[in-house]
Amino acid sequence: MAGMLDTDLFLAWTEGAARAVRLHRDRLTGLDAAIGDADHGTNLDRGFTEVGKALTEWPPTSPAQVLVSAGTTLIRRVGGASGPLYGSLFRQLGKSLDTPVTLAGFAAAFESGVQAVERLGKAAQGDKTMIDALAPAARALTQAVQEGADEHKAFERAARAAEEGAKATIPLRARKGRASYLGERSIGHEDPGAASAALIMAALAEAAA
Amino acid sequence: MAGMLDTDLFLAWTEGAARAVRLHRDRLTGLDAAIGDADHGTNLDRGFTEVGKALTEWPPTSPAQVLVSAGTTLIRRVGGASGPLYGSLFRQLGKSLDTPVTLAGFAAAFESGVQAVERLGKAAQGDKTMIDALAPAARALTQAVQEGADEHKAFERAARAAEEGAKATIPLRARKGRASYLGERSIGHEDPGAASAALIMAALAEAAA
Amino acid sequence: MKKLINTAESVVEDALNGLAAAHPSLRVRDRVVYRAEGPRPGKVGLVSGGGSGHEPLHAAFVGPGMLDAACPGEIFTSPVPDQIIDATRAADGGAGVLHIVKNYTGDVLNFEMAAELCDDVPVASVLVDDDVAVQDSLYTAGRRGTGATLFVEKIAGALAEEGAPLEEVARVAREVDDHSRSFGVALTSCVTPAAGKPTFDLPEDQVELGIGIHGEPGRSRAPMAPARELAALAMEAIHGDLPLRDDLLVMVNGMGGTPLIELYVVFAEVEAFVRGKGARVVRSLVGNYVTSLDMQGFSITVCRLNGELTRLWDAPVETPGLRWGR
Amino acid sequence: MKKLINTAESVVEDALNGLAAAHPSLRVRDRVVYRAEGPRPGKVGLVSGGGSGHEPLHAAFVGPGMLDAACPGEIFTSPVPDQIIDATRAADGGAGVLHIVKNYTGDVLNFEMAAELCDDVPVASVLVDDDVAVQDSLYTAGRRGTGATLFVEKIAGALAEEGAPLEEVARVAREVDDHSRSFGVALTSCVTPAAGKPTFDLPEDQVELGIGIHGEPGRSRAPMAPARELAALAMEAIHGDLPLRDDLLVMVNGMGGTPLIELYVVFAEVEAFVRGKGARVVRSLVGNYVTSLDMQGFSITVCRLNGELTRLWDAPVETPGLRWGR
Ligand SMILES: Nc1ncnc2c1ncn2[C@@H]1O[C@H](COP(=O)(O)OP(=O)(O)O)[C@@H](O)[C@H]1O
Ligand SMILES: Nc1ncnc2c1ncn2[C@@H]1O[C@H](COP(=O)(O)OP(=O)(O)O)[C@@H](O)[C@H]1O
Ligand SMILES: [Mg+2]
Ligand SMILES: [Mg+2]
Ligand SMILES: [Mg+2]
Ligand SMILES: [Mg+2]
Repeated sequence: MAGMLDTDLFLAWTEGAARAVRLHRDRLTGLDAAIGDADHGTNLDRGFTEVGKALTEWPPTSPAQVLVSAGTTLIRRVGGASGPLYGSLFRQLGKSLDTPVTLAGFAAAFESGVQAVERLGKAAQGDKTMIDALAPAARALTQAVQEGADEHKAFERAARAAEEGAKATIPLRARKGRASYLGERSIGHEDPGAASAALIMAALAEAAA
Repeated sequence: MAGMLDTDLFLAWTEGAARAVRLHRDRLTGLDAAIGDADHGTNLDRGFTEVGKALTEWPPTSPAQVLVSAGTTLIRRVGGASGPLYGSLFRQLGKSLDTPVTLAGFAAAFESGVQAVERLGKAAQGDKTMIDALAPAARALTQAVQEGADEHKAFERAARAAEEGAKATIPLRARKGRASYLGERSIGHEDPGAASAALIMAALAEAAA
Repeated sequence: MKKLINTAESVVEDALNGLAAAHPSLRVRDRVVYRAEGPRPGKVGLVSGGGSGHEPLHAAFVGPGMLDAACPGEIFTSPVPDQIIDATRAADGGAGVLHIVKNYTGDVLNFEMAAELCDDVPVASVLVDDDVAVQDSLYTAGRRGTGATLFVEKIAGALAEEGAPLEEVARVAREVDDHSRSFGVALTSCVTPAAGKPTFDLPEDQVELGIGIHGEPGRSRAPMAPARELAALAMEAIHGDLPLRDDLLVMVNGMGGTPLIELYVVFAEVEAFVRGKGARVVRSLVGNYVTSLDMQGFSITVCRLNGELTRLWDAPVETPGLRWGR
Repeated sequence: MKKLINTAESVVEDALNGLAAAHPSLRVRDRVVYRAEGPRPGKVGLVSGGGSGHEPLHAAFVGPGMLDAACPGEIFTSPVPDQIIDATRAADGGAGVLHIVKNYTGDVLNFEMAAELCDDVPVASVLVDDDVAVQDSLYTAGRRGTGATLFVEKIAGALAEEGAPLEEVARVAREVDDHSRSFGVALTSCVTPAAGKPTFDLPEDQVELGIGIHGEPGRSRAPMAPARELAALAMEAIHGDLPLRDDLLVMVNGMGGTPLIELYVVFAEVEAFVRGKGARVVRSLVGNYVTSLDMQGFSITVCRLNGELTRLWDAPVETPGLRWGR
């Protein structure tokens, strides 16, 4: 049914995210080596691999279950800063979904997920964190819905906004997370969490394609 | 007086040995790095520098005093295997000299010094140690005396024998000292102690030149 | 880069097996390290944890006089809430539990989540943030917790052992943190098993100033210099933030790859520096205590002592990594 | 290579100043490290020494239950007789002195000379030669003394503390040496301050087998392998020489540049290997104890215990480098 987002779509999203993170693991770790502690790729790869296992072991029966389970698994298995942050994103997103899931409902839930990340990490856009990819993605999604876009288009636009947001972290000076310790030296490097957020949003667009 | 070996000659010898060891310090340490623990050049440089200081502080009045003092200083300041061994060489050499020192007397005393090293280190020629340079030097010296050579010639021949002896350690497998732990792997490298012995004998020839 | 491991994935697990096998006084289960004899009824429990790769911190500081449990995360990755919850429950002897948390976003978030989720145990939390290399905390995640973590664990552990209540143990832990400052210098980066290559490149003639303990780059670079100058540089940074006076506890800590003989060279300079400021080193530690895998370099941590802190520092401790005065 | 030193010439002196400043229990004079309180009348004195660069061995093992004095030579260079004579005189409490000498030509010669020159003190000498990597001792300087030196110093130190006479202390020291075997593996060479570059080059995919503790090359090379295989290789060499059975004391020793987490990974493998042979690890040490500056790698030392040796191992020891059971 067009406009309806079902369990399989979200399963495809988490699987796609796992594949993307695996494929880009060394690049993410490399970005983290430049301004952090060289573990972001390993962290997310471990996390999304565990998400895949959990979703196979306890097959979810609703989109909300997929996302809450993914978030819980990320919190339980990743550690570091990104574990609680991505975990909260997915959990809050899942918890905010009404059944059946409409595109507009998803966009609102996604906004709520991103806000949860902002609350937890006390970061705002421009602090050179994953927020710099997630917040523009949320806005793009909401706007696409308002403009009547279908899910393919809407997710595409969100993914593009995330990607642009990630690249836009390069000239920024980090003010949150480990990269903030570098002061001026954090300038000129892409934030690893923003980069992984862009990958995850691209996986959503691909899952709906 | 031709044929007479005086205090100045032996002072010149120790000074020349100190210069040679300083000049070749890194080469000696490099040889020791290959089959030992990379300290032979530093050890002897420290030792002969201290010899120079001791001989300046307590000016010797006889050849025997120069050599005994040099030997004692080497024992007191070098440590490692080469300290006691070179120290005993010089001490025994000094103690075995009659006054005035004739070339024949020196040759006999030098033999006795080398024997002291052999006794102490329980090494024989062919074990890939300083003995491989010192023993041939002693023999060459004695033979030169028997053949009526003057000190220039005699010391030249001793120096040449030491040099050849040192080079001849290259194909040998070490059986004494630290290099012996390498077994077959010690083959193909010049023994650092033999190399330093050749330098010291060359310094004697130069002092008499 | 060569590593003494089986696989990059199993290194924490394998090392914990080794830790358990080596120390009968410890018990290891589900990535938590406990005292084998369990919590002492009525004693406040001490729990700490953080990424692995900092050994002996924290796991080897579990034992009488120090921690009750430690939660080692993956290499340089904060532990997950499950570990912290397990550790907190097991460390509780009925008097509540103190979480000793190094101030990193990851550690803070995971410990907070854990504390929220085990609301059946009274939990107090102390943030360790001693690293003076992190300036203008308005524009950063705030000062990092580094070497002072050991001081906090030791001193709060001693007070807990005396039977003090949770708020008192938390109070002294915060006091130690308030009184402590650190600064670190790296001669080389470190190599994580997963990355297999140095986290950053450092030329032969440069040092990295103001490093943390995750192998992350520091604030700036400076030309390599003699030990005396590097020590003075670190001490000036500390002294500028917390003027050195009276009685000090000083740790010269190796980052993991620096020989002990060099740490003693640094300690001699630090001690002379302190004397030069009219203060005194009355207690000290020299060695590898809060490490960054195989990084070469050192950190200096200074704590201004008072009567109570000195008494608690001297109190008996019996852990694999720190042991005296039983 | 960067080193935390002032100058290559002053490193031993500077480090000894740091050692003295850090440990009020030690006194350092003329390159000899003593117990500050002096010899105990009637107790056999224990003196050891060797090249520097092996810290904590030997200087940090001076104290109750272990050494009375240590003579640190230059880096990797045996001490000179003067130091050993001073140490011997100062360690004598009237019951004579035991020299604990690692079997290297330099150590042997310098200790022999010293013993000869202080014939007013009854001196016994024990040669430590535990390194099974040195084979066919007819064609070598004989087996090197490596990790077992720590065992000898600890156990003989405990017996001396009990008031045993010189010949008894020497007897137990020889017994420990007889019961002990070691094998070392290097992942990298080390860099001496004087040379400033690695003593040998070791490709990224190779390890050096059967290394000693002077950064000298070993007997052979092998491809780099997982910790499990490297541990098995070392343990097979030991087992082939002294079959593992009954109760064992095992040390997994870091060469100075290896992170503790990796040593625990190795220890887990060693413990499993020992179990596989039907023997038991009943006592253990994991850490950097007998090092080669910044070398990466490990050595394993195994000692077959009996009742007496176990009791003496467990006896109190209170030194900067080893401390328990007071
Ligand atoms: N306070 C924060 N708010 C939002 N995102 C953050 C915050 N702190 C860190 N991050 C994100 O987390 C990423 C790092 O994740 P990771 O490397 O897995 O954890 P750690 O920093 O603990 O090693 C950063 O690149 C950044 O995007
Ligand atoms: N038993 C021995 N007899 C004679 N010479 C020896 C003996 N052992 C070692 N040497 C010599 O000593 C040299 C090494 O000296 P050095 O490097 O200063 O001492 P160390 O081996 O203690 O580091 C060797 O190259 C060898 O020539
Ligand atoms: Mg990271
Ligand atoms: Mg040598
Ligand atoms: Mg991390
Ligand atoms: Mg040497």
